[in-house]
Amino acid sequence: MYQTKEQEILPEYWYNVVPDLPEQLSPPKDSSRDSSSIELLKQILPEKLLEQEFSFRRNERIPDEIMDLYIQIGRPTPLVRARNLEKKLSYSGKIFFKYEGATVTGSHKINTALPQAYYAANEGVEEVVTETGAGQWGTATALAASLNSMRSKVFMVSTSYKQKPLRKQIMEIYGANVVSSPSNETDFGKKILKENKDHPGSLGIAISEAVEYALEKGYKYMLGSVMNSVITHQSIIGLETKKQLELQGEEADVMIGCVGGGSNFSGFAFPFISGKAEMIATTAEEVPKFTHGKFGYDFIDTAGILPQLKMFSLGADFVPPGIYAGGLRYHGAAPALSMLVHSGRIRAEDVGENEVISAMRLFSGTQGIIPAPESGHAIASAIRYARQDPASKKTIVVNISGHGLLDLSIFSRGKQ
Amino acid sequence: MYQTKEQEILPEYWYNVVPDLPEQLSPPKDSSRDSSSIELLKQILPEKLLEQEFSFRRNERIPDEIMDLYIQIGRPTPLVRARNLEKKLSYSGKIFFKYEGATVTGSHKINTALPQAYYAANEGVEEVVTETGAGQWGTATALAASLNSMRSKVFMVSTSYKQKPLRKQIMEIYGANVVSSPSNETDFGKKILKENKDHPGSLGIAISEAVEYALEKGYKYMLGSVMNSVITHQSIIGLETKKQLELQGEEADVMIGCVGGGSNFSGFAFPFISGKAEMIATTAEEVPKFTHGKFGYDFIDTAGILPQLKMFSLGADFVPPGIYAGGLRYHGAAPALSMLVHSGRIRAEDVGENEVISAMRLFSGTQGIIPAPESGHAIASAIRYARQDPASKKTIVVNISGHGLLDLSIFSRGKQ
Amino acid sequence: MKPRLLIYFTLGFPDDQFLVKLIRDMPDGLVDGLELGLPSADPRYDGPKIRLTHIAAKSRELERFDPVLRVCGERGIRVNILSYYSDFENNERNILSFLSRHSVHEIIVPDLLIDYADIADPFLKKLQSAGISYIPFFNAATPDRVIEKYMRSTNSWIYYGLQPSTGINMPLDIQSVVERATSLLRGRDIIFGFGIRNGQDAARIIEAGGHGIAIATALIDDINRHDADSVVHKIEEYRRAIDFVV
Amino acid sequence: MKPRLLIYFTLGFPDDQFLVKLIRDMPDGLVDGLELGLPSADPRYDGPKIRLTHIAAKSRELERFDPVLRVCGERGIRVNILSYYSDFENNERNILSFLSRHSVHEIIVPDLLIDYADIADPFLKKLQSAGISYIPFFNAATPDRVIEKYMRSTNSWIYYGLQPSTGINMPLDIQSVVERATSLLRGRDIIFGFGIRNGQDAARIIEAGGHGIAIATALIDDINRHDADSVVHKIEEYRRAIDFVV
Ligand SMILES: Cc1ncc(COP(=O)(O)O)c(C=O)c1O
Ligand SMILES: Cc1ncc(COP(=O)(O)O)c(C=O)c1O
Repeated sequence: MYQTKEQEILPEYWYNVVPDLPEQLSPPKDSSRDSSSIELLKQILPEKLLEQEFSFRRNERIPDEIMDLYIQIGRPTPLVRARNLEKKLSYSGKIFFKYEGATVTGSHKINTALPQAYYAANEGVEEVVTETGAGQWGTATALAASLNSMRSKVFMVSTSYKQKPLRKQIMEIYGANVVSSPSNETDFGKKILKENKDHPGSLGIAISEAVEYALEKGYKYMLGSVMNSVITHQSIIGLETKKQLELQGEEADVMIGCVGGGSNFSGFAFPFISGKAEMIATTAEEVPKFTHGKFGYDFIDTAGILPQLKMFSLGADFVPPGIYAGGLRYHGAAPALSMLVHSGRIRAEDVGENEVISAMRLFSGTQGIIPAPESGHAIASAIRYARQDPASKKTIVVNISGHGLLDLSIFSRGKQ
Repeated sequence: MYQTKEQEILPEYWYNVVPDLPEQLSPPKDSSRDSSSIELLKQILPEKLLEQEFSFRRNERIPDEIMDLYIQIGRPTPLVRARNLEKKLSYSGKIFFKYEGATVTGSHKINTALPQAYYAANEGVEEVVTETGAGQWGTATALAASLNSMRSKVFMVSTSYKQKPLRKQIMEIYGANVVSSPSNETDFGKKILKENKDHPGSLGIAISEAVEYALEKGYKYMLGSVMNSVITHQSIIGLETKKQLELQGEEADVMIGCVGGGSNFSGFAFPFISGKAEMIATTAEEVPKFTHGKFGYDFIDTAGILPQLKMFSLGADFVPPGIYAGGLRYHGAAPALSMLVHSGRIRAEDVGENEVISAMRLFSGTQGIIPAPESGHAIASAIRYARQDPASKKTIVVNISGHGLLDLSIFSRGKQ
Repeated sequence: MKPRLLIYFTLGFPDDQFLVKLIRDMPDGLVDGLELGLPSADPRYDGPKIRLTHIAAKSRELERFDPVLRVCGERGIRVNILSYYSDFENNERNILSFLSRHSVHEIIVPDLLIDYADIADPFLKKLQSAGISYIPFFNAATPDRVIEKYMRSTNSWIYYGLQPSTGINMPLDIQSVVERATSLLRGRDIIFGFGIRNGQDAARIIEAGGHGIAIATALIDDINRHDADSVVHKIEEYRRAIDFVV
Repeated sequence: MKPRLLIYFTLGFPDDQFLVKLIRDMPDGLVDGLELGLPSADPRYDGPKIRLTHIAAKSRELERFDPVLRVCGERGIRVNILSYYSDFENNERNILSFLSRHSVHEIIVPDLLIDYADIADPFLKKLQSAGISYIPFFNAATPDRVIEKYMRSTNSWIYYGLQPSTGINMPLDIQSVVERATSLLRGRDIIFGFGIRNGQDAARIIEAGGHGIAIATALIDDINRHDADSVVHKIEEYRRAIDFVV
C-alpha cells in the first residue's frame, strides 16, 4: 500500500455490476401507497450518491479528491500469498488473501464512507449521521467525517455500546458523538425504550433512529452496506485484487468472502463476475439469510422508513442471536448479490462459531494477522475448501474484510 | 506493502552503522573480574546472532527465508505523505511517515524477532524466552516463534500484565506462555517477590528473569532492543524509507523517531547517517536518558547478568514513573545511538504526556491512524518542528513505530 | 428527424369523459403519440402520483375505455398500451381483444423483464402471433445482455426510463444516461420517460441524442383538476422545448 | 612472505624469572616478535584470563621488567609494548624512558581510539617526537574513517583484533573478517589477534590473506603453571599451522 506504484494498482473507476447482471435488478419499492420513500432518500442522502445509485454506469470515475483520501487511508491494500497457511494445510494450490484490515480504520467500510462523506461535505452539510453494530462502520464514518471537516453522530447498538468500549473510544478520537441505541434522541428510540428500557438494540432499530435523526435535523445519513452505490464503492477491493493478481501472473479459481449486508463480498467478487471463478459467499450459521431466508421485497430498516428492496432476507424484524460477529447480524443482503446467489452464480455457505474460531486461530498462528470475526467466516470457508481437496492446484482468493484487534474477546469463547 | 513491487523497495542487505560511525564503538564490558558475561551471551543467544553482533559488516545479507517471512508479515511497510496533517498545520513543506504499525504484529519489533527466532530454530532450539513491557516485543517474539515452529515464553512486567489483557491474549493466540514478572519461576523473581509480593516489576527485572530462565533451561533468549545486531535488523525500516523516498524523487531534511532502547529510531535513521538530514531522537520527559542520563558504561539488565554497555543511561536500577508509553521506559539507549547523540550528530528532545496526547489526537483525526503512545512522542516532535516554522519547505520524515489500537486507554488520560 | 413527444394517461383517470374531451380538443400535431396505461392493482414501478391514478381509475373493465381509444383513432393519433404483466397474466384474452378492437399494435410491459424474465420468451411469441409489437422498456438498470437479447427479438423503438420509478426525481446526469442508452441501442429510436421535470430537461435529452420524450407525472395535477387548458399548455411547452433544439 | 607469529605476554606474570627463562630458551626463529603488556589497573578490553595476568602482575614499577626486555634484546627478538592509555597517561615519562632504554620503537595502545579518540592526535605527535612508532589497533568495530585517518598518520603494520575482547570466543566468520580487514588496509601488514583458538583458526587467517597472528590467551594456563615446555610446544603448533599454509 501507499507505494509509488500505488497508481499501478489503484483503479481510476469504480465498477458497477448492474449492467453485467444476468437479469434486471428490481428497483426499490415504496413502502406506502401515497408517499414515496424513494424520494425520501433525497432528503437524507447526498445528491451525488443518489445519482450514482440510480444511473448504474458500469464505470464510475473516482474523483481525484477521493483518490487522494484512499491513498491516505491505506489503499491499495495488500494482496498476500498466505504461504504459511498453505504449508500448514499441505494445500497444493495457492491461497491469497486481500487484506482490508490494513486500512487505517481497520476494515473495508472506509471505502464507501469516504465518498459518502465527501459528497455530503460538498453539499455543505455540517453533520453526518449513522448507525453501527460491530463498530466498524461507525469508525469509518467518524474518520471520513473528520477528514471532510464535518461532525458525525453514531447510533451504536446498545449491546455493542456496552461490550466494545474501545470501539466507542476510537470513534470519539475521530470526533464522533456516539450514543447507545435505542436512545432518547428519536421518537422511534423513545418508543422502544418505553416498552423495554433495557432493550439490547438491533441494527434495524439503529438505522431507523439514524434516519429519523437525519431527517429531523436536516443532516445527511450514511449507509454502510446493502445499497448498490455502496457496493460500487467497494468494488475498489476487487479491482485492486484483479490488478494485483495480474501483476503476479495469477488467476483466481475460487473467491471467498463473508456476507453481512453484502458490501465487502460484492466489492471483492463482482469485478470478477464475468470470469469463470467459483464464488462462495459465507454467512454466519446463526444468520443464514441465503440458506433460510426468503428472496423477495423486504425492508432495509426495522421502522420501515426506507424503501423495500428485493433481496434475500430473514425479515426486517429478525432478532439475531447475540453472536460475536456483529457485522454479520443484518437480516438481508444487497439486491445484486441476492440475485446472483438466487441465480446460482454465487454459492452460499454457512459456518458456525466453533469452526470460525479455530479457523481464526490457525490463520493468526500462521499469518500473524488477527482477523475480524466477520472475516473469520470467510477464512473458515477457505480452509474448508482447501481441506476438501488438498491436492487441488486451485488458486483460492479470500477477502479479509477487517482486523479483529478490538474484538479479541471472541477468542476466549473458543477456548477448550 | 506486499505488492509485486515489494522487491523494488525491500533491501537485500541489512545495514550496520558501525563502520560509518565517527568514532569507534566501545565494546561491551564484563561485569565481574574473573568470569566473562560476554561469553555468557554464547549460552543464551543464537550463534549466528552473536556473529552478526561482533563482526560489524556494513552490509549483512538478509537470508531468503527471512525475506519471505518479512513479506508475510507486511514488509515493506508504507511510507505515506501526511497530506491531511500538513494541511491542518498549514505547513509549507512535506511530512512523510513510515508506518511500522502496518506489520501484522503492529510494530517494528517483528523486524528483529524474525531473524532472531529463525537463527534459534536453525540451531535446533525448541523454546525462546523473552521479557515484555508494553507488550509489543512479546507479541513479536510470540509470532516469530510460532512462524518458526518453536514455543515461546514471555516474562511480562507485572503492571502491564494487569493493565493489558488484550496484549496477553494476542501473545497467547500466537501460542506464547505468558507470565507476570517478577515471577516465581526464577530465583531473581522469587527474591524480589519475597521483598515485595506486589512488586510492579520493571523491564530490567523482566530481562533478568528471562535470561536466568533461558540459562537454566538451555533455551535461547530474544533481545528486543539495545544490541547492535537488533539495530542492524531494524535498518530495514530506514533502507525501505530511503528507497521509497527515492522512488518519489524526495529527500529527507529532518528525520524524527522515538527512543526506548533505540532500535526503531536507529533502524530508521542510521541508513541516512552519512547524508545531511537533521535527526531528532525523541524521548519521554519522564525517562530523559539523553538530557539527564550519564554517558558511560552501565548494565543492560537490573540483575547485572549481561555485560555493560557504554551508553546514555539513567542507571540500571532507574525506576521509571508509570507512564503510558511502556516502550520508552528503558533506562538506557543503544551504544551507537548514544555515541551519535553524544557527538551531536543526532539531537535529543524530550516531550511530555500532554503534548504527546494532543499530537496523537491531531494525527488520528487527520490521518486516521491511532499511533502507539511511544510513536506519539515522535509525532509530537514532528508537529513541534513544523509549527516552529510553518513556512519552511523542509521534508520531515517521521517513524511511527507501531499502532496504538491496544493502548487506547491513554487517550482518556488526555481528556480535558 | 423531428423529436417525438409522447403523452401518458392512465385510462379511467380522472374519468373517461375528460380524457375523451382532452384528446378530441388537442391541437393538431401537438403530440406524436399517446401511451395509455391499463389501471393496475399493483403499479409497483410507479411513483405516488401515478399510483394514485391507478387507484382512482378503479374499474378494470376494458370496454369502459373504448370511447377514449375511439377518439384517438378518429384523430389519427398513434397509440400504445401500457400494461403490467401482473395484470396481463390474469386478463390476457380481454387485453388482446381490446388491442385488436382498436387496432393498437404496440404494447409496453414495464415489469416483464424484471419480475417475469423467465416467462418473457413465450409471452413475446404470443404477442407476435397476435400481431402486436413489443416495445422494450429499458432503464439504466437494464443489463447489457438483457438489452442485447430483446433487441434481437423485436425491431420496435425503445421506451427508456430515466428514473427507478415514474414521477420521482432522483438526481440525474441526463447527458450521461442518454448517451449511454443511445450508444447501447444504436440504430433504434429511443423515447425517454420517467421524471422529466421541465422543458429544460426535455431539451437536454434531445440535445444528448434522444429521439423523443414521454411526459406523464408532470400533467397529473392538472388532469386531476380537470384543467384541460393547463394540460394542453404544458404539453405545448414541452413541444416547444424539444422542437427548439433541432 | 613468511607468515608472522607474535606472542603476547603480560610483563610480571607469572613472574619475571619464568619469562626470562622462557624467552631465553625459546628455539631460534620460532617467533617473529613479542608483544609485551604493561600490567594495567583497568585492562578493560581483556577477557578474564588476561585480566587475571594483570591482576597477578601487581607491581607497575617498570624497572622490574628490565631483565625480560634485556633477554629479548640479547636474543634479537623484536619487541613491541602494549599499554592501555589509561596507564600511559599517568606514567608517561617512565614508559617513554623504559621504551628508549630497551630500544623498543613500537607501541600498541588498545583503548586509545576508543576511549581517548579526542586526544589521540597530540599523543601520536608526542610518540613521533620520541621516535616511537604507533601500531594502530583496529578491530571489526573500527569505523572506516578512523582507519583511514590513522593509516594516514602512521606507516606501521596493523594489529587487528578478531574479537570484542581478548580470550573470549564469539562465533566468528574468520574468512569474512580477514578479507574485510585486508581490503580496507590494502598495502599494510596485518597481524590478527584476540581469540585464536587453535592451529586451524590460525591457518584460516593466513589462507584468507592475513600476514600473521598473535597468540596470548591460549598460553596463559601453561604459563600460570610455569610449564615452559608446554608453552613452547603450543607455540610450535601455531608455527607449523601457519607455515604449512604457504
Ligand atoms: C469487518 C467486517 N466485515 C464484514 C462486515 C459485513 O458487512 P458487509 O457484508 O456489508 O461487508 C462488517 C460489517 O460491519 C464488518 O465490520
Ligand atoms: C511501538 C514501540 N515504539 C517504540 C518502542 C521503543 O523501543 P525502541 O527504542 O527500541 O524502538 C517500543 C518498545 O517496546 C514500542 O513498542
